[in-house]
Amino acid sequence: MAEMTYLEAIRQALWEEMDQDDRVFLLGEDIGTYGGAFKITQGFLDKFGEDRVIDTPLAESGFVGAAIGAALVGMRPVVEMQFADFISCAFDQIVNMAAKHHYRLGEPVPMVIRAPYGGRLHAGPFHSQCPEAWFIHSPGLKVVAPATPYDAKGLLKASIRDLNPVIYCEHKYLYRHAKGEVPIDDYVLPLGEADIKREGTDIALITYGAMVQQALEAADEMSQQGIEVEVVDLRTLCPLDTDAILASVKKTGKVLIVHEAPQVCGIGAEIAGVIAQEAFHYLDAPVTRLAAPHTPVPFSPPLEDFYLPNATKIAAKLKDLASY
Amino acid sequence: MAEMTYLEAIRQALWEEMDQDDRVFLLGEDIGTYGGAFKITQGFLDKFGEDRVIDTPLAESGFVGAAIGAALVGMRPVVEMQFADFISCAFDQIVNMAAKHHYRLGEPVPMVIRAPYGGRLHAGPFHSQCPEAWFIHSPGLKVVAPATPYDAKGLLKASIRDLNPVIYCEHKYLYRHAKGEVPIDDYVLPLGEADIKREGTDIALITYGAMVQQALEAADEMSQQGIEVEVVDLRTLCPLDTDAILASVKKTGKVLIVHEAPQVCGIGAEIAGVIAQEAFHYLDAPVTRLAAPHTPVPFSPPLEDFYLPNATKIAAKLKDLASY
Amino acid sequence: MELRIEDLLKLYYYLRLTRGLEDRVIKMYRQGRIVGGCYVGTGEEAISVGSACALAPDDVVAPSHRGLGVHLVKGVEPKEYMAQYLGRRAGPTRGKDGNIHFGDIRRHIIGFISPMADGIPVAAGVALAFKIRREPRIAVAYFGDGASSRGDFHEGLNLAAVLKLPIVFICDNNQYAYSVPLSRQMAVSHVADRAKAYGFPTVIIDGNDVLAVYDAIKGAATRARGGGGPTFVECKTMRMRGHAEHDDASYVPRELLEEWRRQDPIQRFEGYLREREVPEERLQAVETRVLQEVEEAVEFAEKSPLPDPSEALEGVFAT
Amino acid sequence: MELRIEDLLKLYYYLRLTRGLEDRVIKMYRQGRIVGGCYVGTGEEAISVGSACALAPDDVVAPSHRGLGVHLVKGVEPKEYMAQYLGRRAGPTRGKDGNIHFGDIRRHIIGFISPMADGIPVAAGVALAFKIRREPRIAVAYFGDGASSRGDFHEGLNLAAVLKLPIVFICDNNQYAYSVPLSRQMAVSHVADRAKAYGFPTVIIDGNDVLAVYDAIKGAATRARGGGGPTFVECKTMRMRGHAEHDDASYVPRELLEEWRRQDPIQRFEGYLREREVPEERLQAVETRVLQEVEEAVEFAEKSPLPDPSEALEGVFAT
Ligand SMILES: Cc1ncc(C[n+]2csc(CCOP(=O)(O)OP(=O)(O)O)c2C)c(N)n1
Ligand SMILES: Cc1ncc(C[n+]2csc(CCOP(=O)(O)OP(=O)(O)O)c2C)c(N)n1
Ligand SMILES: [Mg+2]
Ligand SMILES: [Mg+2]
Repeated sequence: MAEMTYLEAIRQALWEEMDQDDRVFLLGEDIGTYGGAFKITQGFLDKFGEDRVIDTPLAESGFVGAAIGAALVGMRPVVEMQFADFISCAFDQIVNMAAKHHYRLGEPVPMVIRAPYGGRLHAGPFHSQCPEAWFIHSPGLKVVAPATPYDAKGLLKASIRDLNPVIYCEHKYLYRHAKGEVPIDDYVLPLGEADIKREGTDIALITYGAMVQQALEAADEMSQQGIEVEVVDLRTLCPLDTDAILASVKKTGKVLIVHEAPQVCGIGAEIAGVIAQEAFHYLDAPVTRLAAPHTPVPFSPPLEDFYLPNATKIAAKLKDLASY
Repeated sequence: MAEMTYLEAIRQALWEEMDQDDRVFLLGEDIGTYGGAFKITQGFLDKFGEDRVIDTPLAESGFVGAAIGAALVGMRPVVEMQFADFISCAFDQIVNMAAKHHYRLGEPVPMVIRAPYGGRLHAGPFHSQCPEAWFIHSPGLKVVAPATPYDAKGLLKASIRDLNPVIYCEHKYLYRHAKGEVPIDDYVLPLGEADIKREGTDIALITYGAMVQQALEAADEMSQQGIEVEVVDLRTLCPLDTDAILASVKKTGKVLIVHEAPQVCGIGAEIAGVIAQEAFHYLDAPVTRLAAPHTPVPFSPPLEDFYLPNATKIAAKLKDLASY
Repeated sequence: MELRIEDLLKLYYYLRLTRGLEDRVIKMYRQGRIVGGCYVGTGEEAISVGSACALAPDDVVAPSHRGLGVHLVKGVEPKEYMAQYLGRRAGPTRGKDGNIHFGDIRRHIIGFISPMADGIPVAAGVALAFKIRREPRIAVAYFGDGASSRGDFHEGLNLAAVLKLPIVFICDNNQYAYSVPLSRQMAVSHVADRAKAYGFPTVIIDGNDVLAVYDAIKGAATRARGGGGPTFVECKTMRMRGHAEHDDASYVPRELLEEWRRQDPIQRFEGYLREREVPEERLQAVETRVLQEVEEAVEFAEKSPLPDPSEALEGVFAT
Repeated sequence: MELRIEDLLKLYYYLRLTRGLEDRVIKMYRQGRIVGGCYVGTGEEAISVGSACALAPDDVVAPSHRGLGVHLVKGVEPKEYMAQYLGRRAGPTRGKDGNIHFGDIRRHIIGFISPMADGIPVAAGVALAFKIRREPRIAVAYFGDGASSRGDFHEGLNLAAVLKLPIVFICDNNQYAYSVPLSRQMAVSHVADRAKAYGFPTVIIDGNDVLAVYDAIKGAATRARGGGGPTFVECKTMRMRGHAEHDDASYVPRELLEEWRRQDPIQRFEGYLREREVPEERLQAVETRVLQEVEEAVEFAEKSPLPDPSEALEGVFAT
């Protein structure tokens, strides 16, 4: 075990997988000499060479397509989007070529697209987006979104070893703001399993990514008032661990779903739908969602602060639910 | 009034808007001489000329981008996607350039993208998709999806006159399978208003597009068993008419949400979320969804029939709800 | 390069088989016996057959929707093709996808999908894998004139150029993209003019001359295999039917079609075979074999079961 | 074409103003006084200023992230720019977007957005509108060498070519795309080699010579306005700083920078002005004016209010 940042955990997972599996290689912009916009791949070029750490031209659709082709003939490409926002430029290749391939032809497309996503860095509408729901709604893709260094490493390894195209959403704010104990050696966390980050009896709080920290903060605050909130970290968004969600809701009878992506048609909507169908009789209060409003991500700090859910806003919702 | 097909209604709306507003012009593949893959624009080239009916090169991102530019300087472009499936190729221009523009700069981008979508024609994974949820989750876009010729005409006119980028989802199956009375002259239906296609007291059935016909059939069947189903046709998916949804749910106490797009993170999820939050106390049964499974749209008839919701499957769900 | 009689007969067989199967599918389309739309490459068979025959068995191809010949040369059987067109479980997609949208990576074929040009970067990725693994294999991407307008064409060709990948780009320039003639698709005369933007060799050949295609691709493949990087081969041809069978192509000038009909690649090749004095009975034998295989394929497909409805749920994820 | 002294001084003013504002923003970035990243066009000012000055007032521009000079010539005020960089309500996006991501269609500027090359098809659409309406106006799209690898470059240029639109494409080739040098971005020597694929004229000019830029764009604009269609102008220059201010650009060879530093466009133009015997006090006056405007802008911006939090909810839809 060693204490490390979320960024370092991702870096380690990549490094180890490349080290032990020749099929793993990297494609992306500025990932070679420069080591990546966030320095995740610093040192990789020297260690693994030009063949396996490929600085591509500025062409997301092109290099995602190339990753698909390489995956089809036995490689394990890991693509870095410089920012998740640019994943839109490769949307067609992802949802039409990669996502549908196994269903149509029975051939696996084992590849990972790393998507540095999310806000709180005052980076504006084009460097802060949360793209996960688009891909959850596109059958054939897995979507992963870890919240801690430990999960980030174990889930990235699992994503690389998975036989399907995985959109690995790594939260930019967490890169340097999440620290934790991480095993130095090899371990894998299964895709599709949520993790209870805090046990509780009164309210189920379902979330993931950067909102887990905020949720835990809010839960601590509630605890001082005698309300025990159970924080369920989804970790994988597709496939969704509905068992874990339903278990927590059934146990607590109340639920708050939190995410940073826009509320309308976000993953929170799906979770609410599952709960309202499957756990209807266990509910003691309306299914409550807290997510971003229906706007692009604004740039200026007061606007972005207003836009993003955080511990304070979560606590307010929890209080409402507690006193319901 | 005249009886006409859904296809003819769309054609008329386009024709009339072009006739009365010089700013309206068309961009797309094979829309000129050929009159469009579905013959919506047949005769338009002769009437309106090459300047306003533009056969583009095969480049969706290019011509959607061009539509945005033209809209910014005062035109009212209407883009035809040959099939909605190819909208993925223009995804970045739509969600990054068009959707966010007014929020960022306060300048309107009045344009329409016509997206012939949906299944039941045995056209397989790349000619049957329902793209609406991707865009509902992208703040700044309006999303329209009419079910009848009357609505199709009135809503397309409204979409063209709207100041925002509108994704107008026209269902390919309805082109020739939906007929109805349509005013010959000019009329506009407001975006954002659902329409009660059938009044009922026992169950609210929320749907849109090609599923409206199926819903009405199922409702008729239920009526024979004394169950009165209220069929709410959303017509516009963004902005969503939550008032109409909630009113119907509050009136009936039970709800079935039906759509053809995949269930996970579809618009039905959002509707379920809204109901489970806002109408919780009015619910006498779990919020129920019926939508496509989590797969691409399969080609072969038995597979596609299994995949798509239809009147029979709807009736089965309604029976479950009725006896709940 | 003079081919041996056996090689010539192989080309001839695949030309005839491609034409035979597609003619048959057209007929069945008219009779309402197939599912969905009907896309054929009538008159363009020399490109698919000539190029595929010039490749090594384990080279990987990404054919377009005009490329049935490529599939056949790579080993796809007429029965599979017919079963696919009829939405049967025995088809290569088990009914999940239709018509020419199939592939099989074990037979070194990347499945075609509708969005035009998507296969180009994918094929580049295949070539990249070969380069990384230092395998002496190449990738081949096929696409139409219309497809070359898409961004993925640009991004794919450029990636291949910059990384100097072992790949051959084959443009089936049949003058039209659905109803749009070349002159409205681009402001240059040849698709190859576009490809000059990438810094590797381009050639323009007569796409209705199967031997010219064979030779050009053989050369380009050798170059790619030897580390020389990509080549762009534009094959001039003509789409002799509608975009698909629902389209009567009335927008195509009749004289243009007449002119090209005289250039039919199979007739031309037959002329050549006779010049080379290939015995008439060998040609006859090919015709007989093809007829029989087509009939068997139809019979097989029509007897073969449709998928069970619930198979719709299978196979979204690899496990 | 000999410019009058007044015109020369206009160029000089905008060059200095651009440099002055950006130098100031860099300083403020280091002091932690701005919000978000800091993108400048140091050493590339001749391209933005020279081109924008060659346009008619109502021509529409789509500047890139290196194009502050274009904005200024089009009438954006230093105060607005500073307010934008500080996330203030007085900025052109009212704090909704940051740094160089702004525009104003009333002043004929299409706002830049991050995905590289997205502005190219959009500018083509502007030109298309002018063509449809038969207005004697043109559109101008700016982009970098890296952006020219994207599909939208290909699709946009081709659309403009096929429809013969009144547009000028200006490539700011500063040799790098973030850390990627031109040689890894494309396998041709010039971005203009790419543009040959579209069938309209291309020219390559010295992007650090403001008069050369002015002349080339004047010519291309005249051609476009006269119905001659698009022109591609590649301006050779060098990115003299990091990609953004967080980047020390240690991957750029120092000698290369030294070589280009001797080609600084503002110093070169000052040399020319002195040759033309523009009185020293006129140059001095420009410097004084610029200094003052920059100071005023900073003062204005720092005093100007941030948006109210709830303004985050405003303006998603036009009504
Ligand atoms: C991205 C995309 N847009 C539109 C279509 C619809 N479409 C199918 S084929 C076709 C024309 C293709 O022309 P070309 O590439 O020349 O191939 P050809 O059919 O002539 O062989 C079009 C527009 C498509 N398949 N993909
Ligand atoms: C589609 C897309 N991918 C990646 C990025 C990240 N990015 C920002 S600027 C840049 C390099 C741009 O290079 P170039 O076009 O040459 O412009 P320059 O910055 O050199 O002026 C990259 C990769 C982006 N903005 N857009
Ligand atoms: Mg063609
Ligand atoms: Mg550059």
